[in-house]
Amino acid sequence: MVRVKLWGSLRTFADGEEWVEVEASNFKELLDALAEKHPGLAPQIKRGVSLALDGVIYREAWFTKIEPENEVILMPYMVGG
Amino acid sequence: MKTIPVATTINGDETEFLCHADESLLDVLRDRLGLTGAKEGCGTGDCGACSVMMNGRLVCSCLVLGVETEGAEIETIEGMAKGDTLHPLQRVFLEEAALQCGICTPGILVAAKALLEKNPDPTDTEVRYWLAGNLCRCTGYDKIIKAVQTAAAEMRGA
Amino acid sequence: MRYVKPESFEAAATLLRDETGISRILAGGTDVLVQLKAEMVEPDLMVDLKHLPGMREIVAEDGGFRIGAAVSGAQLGEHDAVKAMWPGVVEGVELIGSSQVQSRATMAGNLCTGSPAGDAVPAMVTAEAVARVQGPDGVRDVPVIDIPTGPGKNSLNKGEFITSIYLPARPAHAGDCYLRFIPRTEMDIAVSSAAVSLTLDEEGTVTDARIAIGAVAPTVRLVKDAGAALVGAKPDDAAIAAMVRAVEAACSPITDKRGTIEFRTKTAGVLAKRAALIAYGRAGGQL
Amino acid sequence: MAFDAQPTRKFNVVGTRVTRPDGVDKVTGKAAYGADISAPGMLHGRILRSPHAHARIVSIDTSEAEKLAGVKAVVTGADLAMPEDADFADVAINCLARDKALYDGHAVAAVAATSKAIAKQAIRLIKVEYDPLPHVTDVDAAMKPDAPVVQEGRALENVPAGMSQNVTTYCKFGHGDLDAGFAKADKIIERSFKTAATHQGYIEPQACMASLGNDGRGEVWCCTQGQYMVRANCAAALGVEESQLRITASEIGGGFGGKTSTFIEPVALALSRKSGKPVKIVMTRDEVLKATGPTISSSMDIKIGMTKDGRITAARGELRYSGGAYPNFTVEMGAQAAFAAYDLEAVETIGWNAMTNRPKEIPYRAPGAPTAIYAVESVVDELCQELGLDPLDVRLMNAADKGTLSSYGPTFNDIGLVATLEAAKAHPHYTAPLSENQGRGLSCGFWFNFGGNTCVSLNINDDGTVGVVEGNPDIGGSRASISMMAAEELGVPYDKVRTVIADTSSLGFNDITDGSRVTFAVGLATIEAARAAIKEMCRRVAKIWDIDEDAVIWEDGCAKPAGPNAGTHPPMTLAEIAAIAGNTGGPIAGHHEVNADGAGVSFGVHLCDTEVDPETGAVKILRYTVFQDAGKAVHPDYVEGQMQGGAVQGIGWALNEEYIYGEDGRLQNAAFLDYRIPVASDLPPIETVILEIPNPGHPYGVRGVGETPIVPPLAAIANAVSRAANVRLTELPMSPPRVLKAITG
Repeated sequence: MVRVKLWGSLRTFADGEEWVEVEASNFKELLDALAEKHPGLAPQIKRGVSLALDGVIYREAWFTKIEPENEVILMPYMVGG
Repeated sequence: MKTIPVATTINGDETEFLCHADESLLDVLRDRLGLTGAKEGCGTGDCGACSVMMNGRLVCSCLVLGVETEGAEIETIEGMAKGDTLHPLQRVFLEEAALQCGICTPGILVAAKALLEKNPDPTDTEVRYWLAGNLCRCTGYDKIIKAVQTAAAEMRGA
Repeated sequence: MRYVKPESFEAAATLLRDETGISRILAGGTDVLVQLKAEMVEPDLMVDLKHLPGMREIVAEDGGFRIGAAVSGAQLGEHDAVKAMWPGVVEGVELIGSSQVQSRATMAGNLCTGSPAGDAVPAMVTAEAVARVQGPDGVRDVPVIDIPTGPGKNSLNKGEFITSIYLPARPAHAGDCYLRFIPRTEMDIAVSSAAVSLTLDEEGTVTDARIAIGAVAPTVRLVKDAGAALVGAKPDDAAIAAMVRAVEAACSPITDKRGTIEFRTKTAGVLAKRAALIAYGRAGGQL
Repeated sequence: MAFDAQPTRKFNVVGTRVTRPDGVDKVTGKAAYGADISAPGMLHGRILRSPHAHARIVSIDTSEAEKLAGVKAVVTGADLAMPEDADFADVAINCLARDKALYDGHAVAAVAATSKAIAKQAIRLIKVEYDPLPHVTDVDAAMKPDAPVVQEGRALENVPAGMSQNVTTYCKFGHGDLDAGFAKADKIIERSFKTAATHQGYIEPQACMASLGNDGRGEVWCCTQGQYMVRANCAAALGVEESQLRITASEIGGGFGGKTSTFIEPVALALSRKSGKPVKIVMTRDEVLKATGPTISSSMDIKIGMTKDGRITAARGELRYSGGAYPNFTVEMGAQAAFAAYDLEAVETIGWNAMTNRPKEIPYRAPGAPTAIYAVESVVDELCQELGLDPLDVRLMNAADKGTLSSYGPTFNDIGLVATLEAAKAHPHYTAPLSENQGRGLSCGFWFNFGGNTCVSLNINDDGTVGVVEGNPDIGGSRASISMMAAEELGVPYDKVRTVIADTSSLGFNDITDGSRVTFAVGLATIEAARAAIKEMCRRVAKIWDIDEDAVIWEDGCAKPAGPNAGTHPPMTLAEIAAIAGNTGGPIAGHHEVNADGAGVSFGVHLCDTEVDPETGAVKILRYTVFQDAGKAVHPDYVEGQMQGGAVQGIGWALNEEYIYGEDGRLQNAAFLDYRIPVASDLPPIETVILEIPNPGHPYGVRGVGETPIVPPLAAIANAVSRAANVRLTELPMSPPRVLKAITG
């Protein structure tokens, strides 16, 4: 199991929880598990999310490995100038 | 509208062209003569990217009619280097990284050359005010001012 | 559009009078070409007068100077004698636009274009400059202050144009100054402006004062009350305060993208104060 | 992708100040930008734009224009496809309006003619019947439930019910107990701020030349921050396949984010398809300001509590951004960035986006961050003033550092903020004397930085030189830094490497030049491509020497035997290996494709001295110093250039730049005359201090530097003005009328 932190406005779609636990070993599995457990998160996941893994931001990479001891934070997908 | 024949001198070469009465010198240079070094950033004299020399004076070529250049001497960025030898301003701009995107660079070089011909030893403030009509959005002007001063010092010594 | 370079002033006047479409005179071109680009105007006839005799000359005349209508700001700025006599007029002309625009812009064009914010105009007004106007029926001299009649408008009749501007001789112990306020340090249209021309007596008392303000009314305004407030004394705090009150009272600006009524009024007073003190110093006065 | 260990290597090329490869062309006028090329038989395109802020388009009659001699094609929105994807559809509708004109300047129709003059005339012959609708241009007004609705049905699922349909985005970030935090504060300040929309202000207007045949094959030459992005937008808008479009990026005359979208290329392609000729479109400055993307306008509330010794106990921010007539997510980035510089026990940031009748927002350098951080840093500064505390000490006391739970969620690892603040504190600028009417301000800045999709191909030429092919337009010297990294890795001199920017048919996909990503991500891919080429060269040499591949190492630009067991072989140089490549197995190349992560966030600190004229409200910048962590400065000149240029854009934003709308909803200052970007005489020298705290996510420690520098100036100047004139301005720009009004009351 990995614990993933949702940002404030996503929590409405996860029963108000800040941290959600799902079974996942990489980014893709995490997103799939989240969308399955909390279907309200699916539209945002489809639009795009980034993943911060121990402080390093990954924008897209599905197969980024996630270990149970990692700090896993969901972030919106971001663009720059 | 019929075109009008105009005979002028550009970068020392006698040049004849046809243009409409309402065409700017900038349009003539770029569209009719293939001299695209002068850029159109605004077309209203606010950015200086189209700077050229006309009869020894610095002008925005967007604010000059092509027909006005009959008998005139025009100098553009294309005439600044002599053969394969860059003008000191051009060389120092490269050495000191005084350009980023480079779109304002031709206009700034032409304007800076005009300044140094008039005032070979300007203060930083004089350089800044002289170049106030040449907008640059990339550099914050710092390296441009420094490069003009380096080139000026070199030219005074030469 | 037809582009014509007439052979004489008379021919130009006739040509302009007889034109049935829209005509424009090309001096520096720094306004008219911008209007063309912005599609604000599409002239049928463009008359270039720069080549005609005297248009690009500055000549001494009766103790003053006659400045051809096509003399550029840069050319005027290089003329030490005019600069020494009317520094305020020259600094006004030199503030028009960038180095590039200075190579082309003219004081006559700045006057005829009719902008209340024209930088050349207030100091010409305080210098009591006179425009020589060529028309189909001959030549007349018109005080500069009577040329602009409102934003974008002037008093010239069809077929008329300015051929030169005369800056009169300046009395001893006199000095002038022009200041404007712009948001940046360059490249802006004046949000407010003031020109002051002072004449002093031997002791430094102001004997004559003319104050003009720009960008705070439909035309540049000569503020007689403001001038009167300075006459008869040195420009001490009380005199300056009275002058500033008169300037502020004469302002009737608009609020637009460049400034508010309050801001324009307040800064016009501040600029008049600062210009008066500079002009006083230039006239040899010491506070 | 595994990250390299913290690099401690000694560099030979990286860190030097070499001459850029495109330099001579740029100082002689030869460099070809968007508007600089022509084609035989080319037509001139021109676009008709809405004079209304908001209007239903009842009908468009193009018949008179079509009849004009010299007119070869007229197109309207009906000539573009309607992509299913909402983002592509927004781009297409922004290129040519459909049922509604959404802002003053929205494109409605376009013509292609044999001359510019005829195109201009033809535009006037197009008759558009408009039904004007109520409009809204202010973000607070747009959020009111009864506001005119810009577009219907665009709100995301998380926007609470009952709000105006203009509200499209809602977000919330943060952690901790706010009430408890504020209860611990000795002083709480709550302020509201507004900022005007600003434009990237690149000097080169958008320009393109496009050709599309009835066989569906097309070519586009254009100035853009991303040729692959243009390809995708054009393919969607024209309904053609991406493989059939070849997009070539010209030299680019500035972008700053503004050229990360598409405005004219699909229109030119549609005109070309209809006319059968190449079509060139060059925007005017008026069009650039009216119809390309400015940044957001904002309205913000910030509340911060502090103990009397300077510890922040709680912080809350609410951001209301408007990104113009289309939904966008810039506020999410602003809300995440707002408090990033601080180590906070309790923090909450809420963000809203509301649509207005303004042009579609396009990212501008660190999109979303400058305004949010301006508001936060203003309130922090005011607390310092109220409590009599040194503003730099307070920032140091509260600075985010390794281990800090960031305001946007993750725990920071290595970041350079404390070192940057300490550098500012130690700098002579911080203690230099000031005179009357002068004040010093400071602000922290932050940006995320990105990596992204990147392809690089690196070719070893038979004469021992190296060609690098990359896919990101060079906006400020990146070809130099890419060549430097290739030279460094290969051990060859810089001048043996030439880097070129590929068209879309010559290299795989690359993300746009954005997010300060190019030196980081393209650099990383270049280093990896070089390593691949090195591996192949070592393999070839192993064959020649008849030893094991692993027994050959690469050092100083040569293959060498690795240790005594490899035998004694004289080193072989890259040139020697290249010369016989045909004999050893064929041409040698390396390539690397990656979606790079690990860009590493970036912090900066700016110090600014101003003088305020108490009688006119004019603000003069007297001295300005930028401190920033660059990880590793590959080409220090261009790192400094980014820091200086960003700072000056921020100065413009702070003092004079603004989109001014009239009561009629029309833009009043669509020219450089009244859209006032800083000119040379407005500015002092911009001093720079580069810190190098290596980014573990890059082989050389590189961090993106391009965006962070625009963030701090807004508050640095506001704070300096506050200390110079004893007034606290809460609205940008701090133009002279506003400053004077604040002073005189």
